[in-house]
Amino acid sequence: MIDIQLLSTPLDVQHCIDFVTSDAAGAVNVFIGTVRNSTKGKRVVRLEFEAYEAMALLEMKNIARRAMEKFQVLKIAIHHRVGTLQLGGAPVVIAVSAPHRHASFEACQYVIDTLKETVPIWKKEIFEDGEVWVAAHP
Amino acid sequence: MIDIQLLSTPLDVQHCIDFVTSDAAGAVNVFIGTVRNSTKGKRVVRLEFEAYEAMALLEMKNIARRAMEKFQVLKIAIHHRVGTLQLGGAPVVIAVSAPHRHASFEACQYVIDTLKETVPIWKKEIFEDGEVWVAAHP
Amino acid sequence: MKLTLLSFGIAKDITGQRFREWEMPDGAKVAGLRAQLARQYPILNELSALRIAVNSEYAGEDMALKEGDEVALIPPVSGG
Amino acid sequence: MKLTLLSFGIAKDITGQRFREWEMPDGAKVAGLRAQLARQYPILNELSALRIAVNSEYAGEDMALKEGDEVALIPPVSGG
Repeated sequence: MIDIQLLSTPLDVQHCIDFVTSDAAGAVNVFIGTVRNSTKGKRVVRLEFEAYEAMALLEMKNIARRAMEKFQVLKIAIHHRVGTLQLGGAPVVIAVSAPHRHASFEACQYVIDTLKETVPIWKKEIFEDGEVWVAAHP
Repeated sequence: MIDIQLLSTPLDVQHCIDFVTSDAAGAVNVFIGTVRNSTKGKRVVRLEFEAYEAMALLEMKNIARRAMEKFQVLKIAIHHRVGTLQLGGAPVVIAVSAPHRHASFEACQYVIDTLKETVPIWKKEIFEDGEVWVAAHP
Repeated sequence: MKLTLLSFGIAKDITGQRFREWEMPDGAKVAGLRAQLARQYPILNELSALRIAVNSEYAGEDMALKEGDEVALIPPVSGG
Repeated sequence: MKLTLLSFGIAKDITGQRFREWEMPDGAKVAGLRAQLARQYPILNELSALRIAVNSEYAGEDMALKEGDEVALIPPVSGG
């Protein structure tokens, strides 16, 4: 079972945990991305996330399905923000339940690593003196 | 900064996340142990956890300190239950914040793996027809 | 044939629009679209990478385009 | 000398008490305590492992015990 959402409101970690919790699970691993106050020594004021929404939802579903095939896991929730985030806000929450703990860690790390490579979502970092689309240029 | 607790009341995941959250963090990894409904095919009714409390607290502090030395992490919370847990209850919650995600995963996995080897806490599984101290016998 | 061209992130800043119509000769492939875009927006070549998706799936250079396809310019993603 | 002996988990079931006083000759080491326990509670030898902690730290077999030490029997742990 998977729960994939793109949201313009603050993410609810407990909602993701509740979704994956199961009597058959012995382990839940949760990854929360958070907005850091600096990148390469520059102070970040806020972030803006833009998504190709239809494709981002499809890609996140594909990643969750592949994680279910590759690892012994039970349920996966992936919630991602769009719009403006302040410092300390959470762009992404991933929760994975599994009978055993190692699978929960491996699957959760697989999901975030793959999400960062393939899901069409873009982050713009806003500094006091400018802004930049992350990773756009070499 | 570390927050180590042994508690006889339900663990509060959000409390652990709030403790480790920091403007300098880009990632939080959370591990939640949960009570499975079966072990080796036998239905589990409930669990009972007993601790050598003074030493368990010391060992958990040592593990958190070593994790801070080994990995680039910012804050660690480890909360562990004692007493009786029903199905779906959480014996342990570990939260780790880090500037980058891989360190948060590695440190969180190190903490739970080491905790299961060295922290003097014992789990008794109660079945419909008996009970057993986990791992006591070969 | 007429395509729908979507641009995101820095690609939207370069093409100036998130959503537009795009005209191509019948039988064109993804590689042909890429060449056409590079001529019209040479600055796209300065990106670390530019993937192209057709109807919400990443597409190879040899994929044939057809009337009504939704084609998206995907600069390096940075979600998470 | 008098020690305090703590037993946990299955070790408590075997010794019958979580907390008791334990008498040993002066100068005894952890190995000597272990031998004494094995004679008094032979069933302890059936455990997968039995570690001994002295004053809340795991202790090696050669560690000398002293009056008032808190010695704990640590059967295989199973927290988490």
